[in-house]
Amino acid sequence: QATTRIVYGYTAVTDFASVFVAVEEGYFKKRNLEVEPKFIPLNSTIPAAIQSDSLQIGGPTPSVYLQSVDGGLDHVVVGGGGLTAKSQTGYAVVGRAGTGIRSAQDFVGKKVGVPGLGAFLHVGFRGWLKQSGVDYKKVNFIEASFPQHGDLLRGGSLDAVVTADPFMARILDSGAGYVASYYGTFLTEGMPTILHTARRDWVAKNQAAARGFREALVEAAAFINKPANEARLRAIIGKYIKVPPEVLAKMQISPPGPVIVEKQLDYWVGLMKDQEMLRTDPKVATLIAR
Amino acid sequence: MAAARRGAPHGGAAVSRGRALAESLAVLLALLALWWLAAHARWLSPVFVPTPEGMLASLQQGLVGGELAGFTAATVLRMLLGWGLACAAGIALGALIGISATARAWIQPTLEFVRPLPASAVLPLAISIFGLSPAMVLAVVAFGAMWPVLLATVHGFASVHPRLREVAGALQLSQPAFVFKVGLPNALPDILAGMRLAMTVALIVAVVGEMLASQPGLGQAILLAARAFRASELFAGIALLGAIGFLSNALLAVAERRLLRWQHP
Amino acid sequence: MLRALRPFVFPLLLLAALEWWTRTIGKDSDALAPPTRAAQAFAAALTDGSLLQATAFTLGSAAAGLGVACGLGILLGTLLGLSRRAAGMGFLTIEVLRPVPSVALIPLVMLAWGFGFRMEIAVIAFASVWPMLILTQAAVRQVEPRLLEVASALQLGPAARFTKIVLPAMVPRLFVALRLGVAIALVVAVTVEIAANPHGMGYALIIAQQSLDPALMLAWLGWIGVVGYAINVGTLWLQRAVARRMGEQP
Amino acid sequence: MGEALLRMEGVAIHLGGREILSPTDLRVARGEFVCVIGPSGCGKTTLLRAAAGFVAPQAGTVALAGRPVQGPSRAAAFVFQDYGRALLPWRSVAGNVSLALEAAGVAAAERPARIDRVLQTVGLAPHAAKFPAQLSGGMQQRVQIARCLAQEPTLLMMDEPFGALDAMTRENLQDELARLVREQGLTVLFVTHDLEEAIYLGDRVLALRSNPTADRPSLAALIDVPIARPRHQLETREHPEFLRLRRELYHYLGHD
Amino acid sequence: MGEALLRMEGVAIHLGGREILSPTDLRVARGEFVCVIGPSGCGKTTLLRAAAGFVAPQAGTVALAGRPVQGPSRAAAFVFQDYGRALLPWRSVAGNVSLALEAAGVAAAERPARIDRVLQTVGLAPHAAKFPAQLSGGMQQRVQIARCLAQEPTLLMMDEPFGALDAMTRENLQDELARLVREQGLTVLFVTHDLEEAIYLGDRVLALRSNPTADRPSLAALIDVPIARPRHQLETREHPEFLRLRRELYHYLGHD
Ligand SMILES: Nc1ncnc2c1ncn2[C@@H]1O[C@H](COP(=O)(O)OP(=O)(O)OP(=O)(O)O)[C@@H](O)[C@H]1O
Ligand SMILES: Nc1ncnc2c1ncn2[C@@H]1O[C@H](COP(=O)(O)OP(=O)(O)OP(=O)(O)O)[C@@H](O)[C@H]1O
Ligand SMILES: [Mg+2]
Ligand SMILES: [Mg+2]
Repeated sequence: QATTRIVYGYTAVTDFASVFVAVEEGYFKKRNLEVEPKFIPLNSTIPAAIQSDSLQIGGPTPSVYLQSVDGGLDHVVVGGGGLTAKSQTGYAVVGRAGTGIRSAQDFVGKKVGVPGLGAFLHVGFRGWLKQSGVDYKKVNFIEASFPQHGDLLRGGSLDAVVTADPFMARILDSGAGYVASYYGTFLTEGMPTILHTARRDWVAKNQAAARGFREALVEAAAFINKPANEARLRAIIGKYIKVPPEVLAKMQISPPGPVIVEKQLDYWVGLMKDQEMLRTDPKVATLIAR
Repeated sequence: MAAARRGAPHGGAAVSRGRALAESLAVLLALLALWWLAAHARWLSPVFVPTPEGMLASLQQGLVGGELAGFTAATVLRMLLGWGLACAAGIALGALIGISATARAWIQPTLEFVRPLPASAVLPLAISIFGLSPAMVLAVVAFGAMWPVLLATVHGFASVHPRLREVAGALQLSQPAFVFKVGLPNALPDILAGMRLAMTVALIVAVVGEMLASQPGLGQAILLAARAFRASELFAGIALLGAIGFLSNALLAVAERRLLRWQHP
Repeated sequence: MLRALRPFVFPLLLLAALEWWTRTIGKDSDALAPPTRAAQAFAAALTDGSLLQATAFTLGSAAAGLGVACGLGILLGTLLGLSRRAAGMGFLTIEVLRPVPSVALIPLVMLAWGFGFRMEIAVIAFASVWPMLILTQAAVRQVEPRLLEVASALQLGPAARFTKIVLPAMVPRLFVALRLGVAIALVVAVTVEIAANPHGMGYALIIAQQSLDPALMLAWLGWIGVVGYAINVGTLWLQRAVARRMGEQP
Repeated sequence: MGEALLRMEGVAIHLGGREILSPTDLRVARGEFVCVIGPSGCGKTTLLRAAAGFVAPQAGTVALAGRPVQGPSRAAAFVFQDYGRALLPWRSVAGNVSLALEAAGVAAAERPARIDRVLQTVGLAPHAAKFPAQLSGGMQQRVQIARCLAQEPTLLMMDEPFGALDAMTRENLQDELARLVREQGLTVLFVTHDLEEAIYLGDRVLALRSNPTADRPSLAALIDVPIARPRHQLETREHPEFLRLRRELYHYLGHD
Repeated sequence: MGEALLRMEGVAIHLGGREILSPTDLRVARGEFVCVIGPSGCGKTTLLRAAAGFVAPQAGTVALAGRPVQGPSRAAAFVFQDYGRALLPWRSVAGNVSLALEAAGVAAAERPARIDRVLQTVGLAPHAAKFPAQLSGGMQQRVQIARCLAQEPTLLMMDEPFGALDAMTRENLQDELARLVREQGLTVLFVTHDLEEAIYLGDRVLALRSNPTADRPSLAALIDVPIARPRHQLETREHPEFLRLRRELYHYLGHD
């Protein structure tokens, strides 16, 4: 059987760990897949790259994926990356020192920085505000990339930021801010943070490859879940996400969720409909490749 | 043809303004028709290229019910302020470089070094140092839009005919008098062309600034529409940019015709 | 000796200010690093070969895109500059298309061509064709009218009229357009790489930023400036050489 | 004197809202040499430009060899008054002359010889490699004349072609031009502000006046010069007919 | 005739690697009118440009009113040979003349009257609002002369200033210039290619020759014109001294 070549697009988060492991441990090769991971700076360009066949499979966040489907792209989910977890303290909303922001109510009228408007952290945070009975429209969201969060808090341009490690740790260490809430711990557990998607016609033509891809991820998940593999796992991640070693050693790795079910997509559709991010009702059942 | 400047030229007899406008419109409409055809025949994916009517609907919706009108005003204001700053800075610096060998030696190399730095890469640095304020974005817009005016001014000064330099020398015109009476008028055609470009660049950098520095305006609207794969809204934003660009340029073209009357008396 | 140093005084002052800032007020910043650390990072990038490859990609696509833009811009600009009729017909369309930000086109061209050379060239060409066109048009309008009369008195054909009269007469102004176009092409190339295309200097810059290496990011930014500066020096040199060949008196 | 090569009928020109040239008739026969004189700003250049097809008259028709003139033609060469502007600054003297040959499609191999010949005629052969900016005013003027001669036209229109030349050079070129006309059957329309030159060179002299009105049209006089050819610089200028014409034209121009 | 206003000593100029002007001495007294003649391309313009300080000579010194000339000064006005290029195309006739007044710091209120006066002198008052591109060659030349007159210089350097003018206008301006020189004590250095004009106007005439060598220097002759002033167009030109000088200079130029 001939090998199938797959260029895979990822961004710089640990939720892609299962893909990296499957490449490094040869799980793909075993299934006649030649996967070449390609770093993509902006998550939201992934669907277009898939559409133009520059990528065969890519890892958009659920909000990016669902919006592209909403816009009319015919892509399906082949598998999943990381999952949300109650134990996640790798991201949080951080208040500027001296503001005293704590509860969801305190954010009303404040300027809050998020790394991407409409992206994973933003949608989740708004979900938390709503869950806490606060109208998120009364909060000023401003987009600012991670590395700037600390500077913007210090300079007083923002009152709070929704941020993640390792940037969060640096902000806390410098005393520029404090954790107002680990809001992630209030969100539903076990929801995907990254989806592996491909064009529907590509999947139809490469059924075996798509299945093989998912199976390799399942095998990789098992690898990740074994505590003994921790050191090797971090080494593998470090190969694809180039961060300083001390940062790599401390990074929290979200649990893998290689197989996506309808309920998980439903959760995101619900959250996004709530926040008026979708115009149509995506038929979730047809979006998951079996 | 431009050959016969004096009197009524031969060949394409003076085309009336009305007819020119009609032709101009016809070309644009032909292009729109092509787009309509391309969209309906599905030569292009509807995810990225909407139908013209879809775009119009989004435009209407955004302008009447949504925030598009306010965004447009914000972008226009940012563009105009940035353009004004850019023109002032470009002409002043250009004149300085144009007449002073000292300025050429000291500051031109620095300018040439920062010129190729993309706003998309400089802006994050500027945000880190100066914070996220509208004034900072404005400064970046002015910075980005300054170059066409600056280069044109420098060239305009360099291209003063030697004979005119000698006239100025014979009359012992002071440096400022040379700048205002010979250099700048001589550079005017170049400066005006540069200002037209600068206007466009100002608009584009304003939009990029809004995208990168999260300021309210068409840039943000376009960015969010693109991220949400809402092609019709994206194109509505682009159409508004086109309209802004067209109007500002039409105004400039009128000013240019008046100021350059001596070229085609 | 001192005279030769004059161009570097301002950049050095700026760098010193940045060094001071990043070591005092901004020492906790994740987006900035002292220039001295950037220099170290630069040396590392130089030795591992990544520098050359990325630079070649960016310059290659900038050159190709600018080439397309020059060809189209000069041709169209000359036509519009010579014929008032054509200028009138094209005015509306050009002015409506011109302000479309090239970044807004990135999703569109990605769809058509995916990652790589072609999409980048397309965006660069779109962005830099307008300055070439506008400046060419202005340049043609400023060609000495008497020379155009000489051309028609000799009944030069359109091609000869263009190559023998109009083109040489606008050469000085074309160089201004070219210098502007080069900078725009480079800026757009880097921007496209930052936003979407995973190749070249912009991509290297954004990877550095996302992998928490502000020193390397700054090194890339400085390198982009150096590359742009070098190209500009080259263009200026070319301009002077051409002017000398065309009989300009010193 | 043969059929009319150039024929202007009722040609009138308005510039800047003012009538510069009131309706004027003129016929120039093949091989004829017509000189145009008149005070500064009276419309000599304008008349010539209309004849060459650079401007379309507001009224009347211009015909060259029986065909209406729509624009400039290579059969007619034009020497511009502002010589400095009519040269390509980026081409050497030889290159500027070459332009006319290139326009006419002369083979590259043939050009050097022909360029050299015309440069010899105007006395610029030693300066062939110089650029216009390196030439004196009179030399620039001669380059332009050389270019027009290289064109080998049937009709030569010259707008004060010798205005910047010293007496010697001017007299040499006058005689050279007269020889060319005689030998090659050239037709010339020649603007000058020098009365004597007009009489010395012309078969006929046309005098224009400024600010034409209905009863004082642009065309002040059109006078035959009944002096035999070849003419000679010294003898002709002492010819009684020459002196008479000079007085007569002086009257038309100055005290009219 | 008073002290020397302009004093050139051993002035030599090389251009393009060739000696254009071999070492030349010249003293022009205050109130004197010196004309320069010579064949096309012999270096008349070059000599004038050196006197005005536009080019620095390779050898020798130039002094104006006793002070060495480092560059152009407002006390000396210069009429350029290529008149079309010496005007600001974006300024009207009046605006171009005004430039000289602005440079001299004349109050805005005073300017219109003075502009009108000099335009009257050169016969351009009705054209004050036109742009250079709307003027004939002769009119452009007169605008430049008007600008130089408005400057009220002590030394006037004119490079073929009347070259594009018809006989009438030229004679009027010649007499006008002579009157100004007499009344205001102006000093003039005047290049012309017209022998008669040189004799008619000059107190002295300087003849230059082309291609100077060691034993044939640039300065071919420097001749006094012993004809009383005021001179008259008709009478002076028939003066026996005038005819003698004409022959003599003709010899220097043509058959030398
Ligand atoms: N574009 C124009 N607009 C208005 N008036 C013009 C224009 N061009 C020329 N004129 C006027 O037309 C008149 C005739 O000009 P023309 O150049 O024909 O004169 P000319 O006889 O050649 O004079 P000269 O001997 O000084 O060259 C002048 O009074 C001039 O002011
Ligand atoms: N930049 C230059 N480089 C080389 N040669 C030059 C340059 N400028 C002038 N020349 C030469 O110097 C000589 C004298 O020029 P100049 O302009 O002084 O002549 P002129 O006497 O004024 O002639 P005309 O009466 O034709 O105006 C000419 O032979 C010219 O070719
Ligand atoms: Mg004329
Ligand atoms: Mg001269």
